[in-house]
Amino acid sequence: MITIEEIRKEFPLLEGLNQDGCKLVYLDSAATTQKPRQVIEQLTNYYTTTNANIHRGTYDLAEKATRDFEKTRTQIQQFIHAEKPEEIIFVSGTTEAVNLVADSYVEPILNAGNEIVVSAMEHHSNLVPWQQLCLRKNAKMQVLPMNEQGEIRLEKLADLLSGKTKLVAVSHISNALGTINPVKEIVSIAHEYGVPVLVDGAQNAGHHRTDVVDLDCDFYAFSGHKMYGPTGTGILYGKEKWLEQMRPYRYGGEMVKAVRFEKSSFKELPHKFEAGTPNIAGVAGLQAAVAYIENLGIEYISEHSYALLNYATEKFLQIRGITIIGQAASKSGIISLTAKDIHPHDMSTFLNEYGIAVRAGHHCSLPVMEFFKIPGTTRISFGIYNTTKEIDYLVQCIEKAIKYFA
Amino acid sequence: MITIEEIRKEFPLLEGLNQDGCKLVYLDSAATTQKPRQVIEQLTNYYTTTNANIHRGTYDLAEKATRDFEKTRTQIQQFIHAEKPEEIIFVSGTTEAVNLVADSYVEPILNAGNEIVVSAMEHHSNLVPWQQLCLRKNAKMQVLPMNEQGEIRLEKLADLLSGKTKLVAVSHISNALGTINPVKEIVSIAHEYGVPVLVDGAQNAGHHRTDVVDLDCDFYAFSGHKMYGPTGTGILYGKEKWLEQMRPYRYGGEMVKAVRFEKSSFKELPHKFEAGTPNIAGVAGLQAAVAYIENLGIEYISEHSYALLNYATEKFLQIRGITIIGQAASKSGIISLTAKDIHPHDMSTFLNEYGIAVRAGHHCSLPVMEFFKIPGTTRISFGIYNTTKEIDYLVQCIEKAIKYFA
Amino acid sequence: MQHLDELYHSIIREHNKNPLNYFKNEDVTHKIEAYNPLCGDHFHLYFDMHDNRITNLSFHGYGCAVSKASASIFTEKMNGLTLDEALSLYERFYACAVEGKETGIKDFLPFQVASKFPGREKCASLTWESFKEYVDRLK
Amino acid sequence: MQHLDELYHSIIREHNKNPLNYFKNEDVTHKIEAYNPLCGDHFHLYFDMHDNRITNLSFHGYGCAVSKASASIFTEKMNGLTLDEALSLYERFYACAVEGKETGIKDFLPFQVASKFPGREKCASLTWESFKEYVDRLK
Ligand SMILES: Cc1ncc(COP(=O)(O)O)c(C=O)c1O
Ligand SMILES: Cc1ncc(COP(=O)(O)O)c(C=O)c1O
Repeated sequence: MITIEEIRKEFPLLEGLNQDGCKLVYLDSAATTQKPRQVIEQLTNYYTTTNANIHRGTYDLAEKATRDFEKTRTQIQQFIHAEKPEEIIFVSGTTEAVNLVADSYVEPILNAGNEIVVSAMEHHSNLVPWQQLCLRKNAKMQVLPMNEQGEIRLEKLADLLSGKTKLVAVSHISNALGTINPVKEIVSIAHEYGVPVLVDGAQNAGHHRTDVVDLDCDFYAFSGHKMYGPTGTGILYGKEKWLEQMRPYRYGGEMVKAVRFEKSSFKELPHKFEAGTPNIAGVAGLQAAVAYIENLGIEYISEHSYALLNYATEKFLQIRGITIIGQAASKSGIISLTAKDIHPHDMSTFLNEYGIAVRAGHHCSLPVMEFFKIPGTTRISFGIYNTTKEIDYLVQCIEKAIKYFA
Repeated sequence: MITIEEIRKEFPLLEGLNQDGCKLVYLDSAATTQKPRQVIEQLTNYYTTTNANIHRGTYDLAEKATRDFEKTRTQIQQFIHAEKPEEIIFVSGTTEAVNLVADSYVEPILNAGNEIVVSAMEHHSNLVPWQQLCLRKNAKMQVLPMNEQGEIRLEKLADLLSGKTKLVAVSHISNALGTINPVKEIVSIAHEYGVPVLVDGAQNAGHHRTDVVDLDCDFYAFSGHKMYGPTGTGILYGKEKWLEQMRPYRYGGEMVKAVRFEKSSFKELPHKFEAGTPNIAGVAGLQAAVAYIENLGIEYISEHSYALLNYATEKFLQIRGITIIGQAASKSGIISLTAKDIHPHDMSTFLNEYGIAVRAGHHCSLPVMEFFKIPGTTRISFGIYNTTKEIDYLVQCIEKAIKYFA
Repeated sequence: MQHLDELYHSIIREHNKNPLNYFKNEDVTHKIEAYNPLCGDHFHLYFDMHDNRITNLSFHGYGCAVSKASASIFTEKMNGLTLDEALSLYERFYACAVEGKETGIKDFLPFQVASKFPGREKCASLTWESFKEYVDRLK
Repeated sequence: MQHLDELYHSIIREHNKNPLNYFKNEDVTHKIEAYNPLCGDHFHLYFDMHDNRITNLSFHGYGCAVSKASASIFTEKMNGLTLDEALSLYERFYACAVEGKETGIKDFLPFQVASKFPGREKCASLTWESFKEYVDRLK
């Protein structure tokens, strides 16, 4: 069994020292994860051995670049247990994936009076696209509520669904609260009403098992940079039947078959959705990230996340003045908290002085903050490289902060 | 003065040997350039010392990542001589930049019966977005014609412009023919009619001086990967007055100010257009690419391109059976040719066996091929690392091919 | 800890814990909202203005130690000033808290440090900027 | 050069230079367009079909050496076959040119190599695939 020390050694940034000679305690993996050596080296490897534009190249280098790119598609298909590689669309991140579905799937079928259901705990990236689309189309965005624990009130879903509903958009895991949502149940209820479901998997992919066929979701969106991969990469999974009927998202090179000045015809899936030169090096890095995750084992990674969550939660509950925001029964390695009346920015500035990186604020989830009637939280989120020792140190420092600001 | 040998040493891929022990002769820089060591190392550097999500981070790492990201914006502003950093929008490439302008600037003002003017030599990425938008809006795409040399017929432009025209979209340099278009004159004529101009600068930026204020263009789009930078990066420059009035392109995190379920407000320029986590590492790499270019000097790079163009053109004119497609008076380092009745794919397959990478086909410019009544060309395009010796070798091999297929 | 103490200077911590003029007062001629959605800071500023002279300042709301202390000092320093005097004081605060310049005003000193902390550029100036924007619109 | 000669086998070069049945013939019962916009290859196939038997094949158009030779061999091999026989020959060609399998048909051999060359996967099968698609639609 690989030890946590061995894992940490794979992450060069965590091994480095900051200006005060301290190691960084990085507890902001929900914002972006650090990258293992394997991913970083893959980028260098790509640019020093393979770099060429893909598709239609008739020389060895372009052939290799194209083959690797398409192999990664298949690898990701298997990683999320999709049925076909054509159902995997390379995008720049979760935000683009959601916008793609909004523009190419929902926009053409959304009429005035129609509805889109989102949950009360969505990240702005899975909220604002739907809100703006509804405003433009005179449609209505319905909000699936949550309870005080930060759990979706599943029993309310059926009430919100009707023949007018065109999509349910829900996060697999809330980045603000850590709640793991009952996505499979949501899909099953929505499907009873014939409504497709988009799952924002940004906080799930690479951290817990992802099986789009088991979930039976219609779309699944995630970002490479939140699963140990490069920035500027992401995936939209879509069921073939939807992707087939969707219009292209962007127009340009690589996605067209024939072009006349009067009209064009478009390529088959998945290329229909991939206009222009993609982030080829990024995709190579994503390949290495998925290989890294599969090598460690997603079960192992997932267990580690739960272990840290439980350890930290227990510690925090013992500190007087700490309130954990989001106390769902099912949570991932993300803890949002408030400490007395200390402003999250004061807390994070204080912790930063001790070399601890946490996030402070609304975490791109303003409506969640409004629901809990708080302006923001201090958010601690874990990656595969975090240790219980780091949590002990964090707890000490938070206690110091409480004294300092008393 | 730096020698070409010293430059080549900076490009690891060109130093490597292929499976047959030969060095690669890479003549496909118009598709994508190779990357210097400085750019590749910058990616490693970013991920090992700086990696964090940007904006709103209250710890040192996030602060550094954000500062570097915004510094690159200013660097690029200066690189293309724009007036303000807010006019620089980070996108994933030229294709996305053009689509952004189509969606956010033109779409809302394009009515049935309106017109968009494109040139006859546009890349699909600066053609299909306009065509599809016109088809959707019952507007008309007008084509600014070219002559047999592959030069825009500037005298025809005024005839195509009227109160109905909403945009002129034209490439700075044709990737299929190498023609350098009289963009400044086009802008000046279009502005007489009050029509803004988008310039597709994919083949110009990083290869020749780019000065958007001197051109007075309204939008300028280019890709990082074609100017020695990383894949998945690109820039849209827009005049502030246009960007200000444009609606956002995508919705999500980082681009919103306040979000309620009912409505949202958006950030100021440039963030309004940058939804979600950007390609932060890619932008770091782009920074290194611009620094590399500026260090060599854009004049030097530009001269090198002309020198190779002239050398190669002269050689090709001496080979019986070779026809150069595109004989404009003003050309960049791109040569499209046909060799007798040898199909471009047969030619490029043949050259590949000799370790030469060239592109064969329509180069994402089908209407250009149609104009010249050819199914495709063999395209040779130069980067800063190419030498006259490589051209000599290429010429030899093309002569061999002509014999082989005779 | 020196670094931290520079930011959370005793002046800031004192004003944060015991802010001056910290109460709602709807009974004034002017009320300004100072809101930064990015960090959730949200204050209301209350004051009277008669013959271009500002009096009766108070504030209420939520913010970090720095923004709260800054609002507290704002209500203290602005009291009794004419509009022109207020604007010139704003300029001096701006020079100190945003541009990091020396201004000679002792109470402004701690805010000079604040702007150098990651992500804390806007805490010190929130109420001051809101005031400036409001007054500019009045003109 | 062995590598190249494997692809541009004498059979392919010969058929490319002197294609068989290379002429337009509008006077037939069936005409098929075989077009690959990505590389510009564009052929027309002409043939008669009576009582499910294919005769009088010819072709005309533009393509690379591989696609042209493949079309030439197509017109030669298909002549006189019934539709069922033609489809089973198509299967054998597919096995050879796309899947790289041995089929025992000597004339198909050079196409086995073609699919292994960068970006040349579809050259050999263009006319054959177009024929198959056309016939499938007939049924
Ligand atoms: C003139 C021109 N415009 C647009 C593009 C599209 O660029 P990208 O694929 O990087 O989006 C290219 C590159 O292929 C080009 O050469
Ligand atoms: C739940 C959730 N959805 C969407 C996003 C947006 O992802 P990206 O910024 O990579 O597009 C994030 C990350 O911030 C997230 O946590």
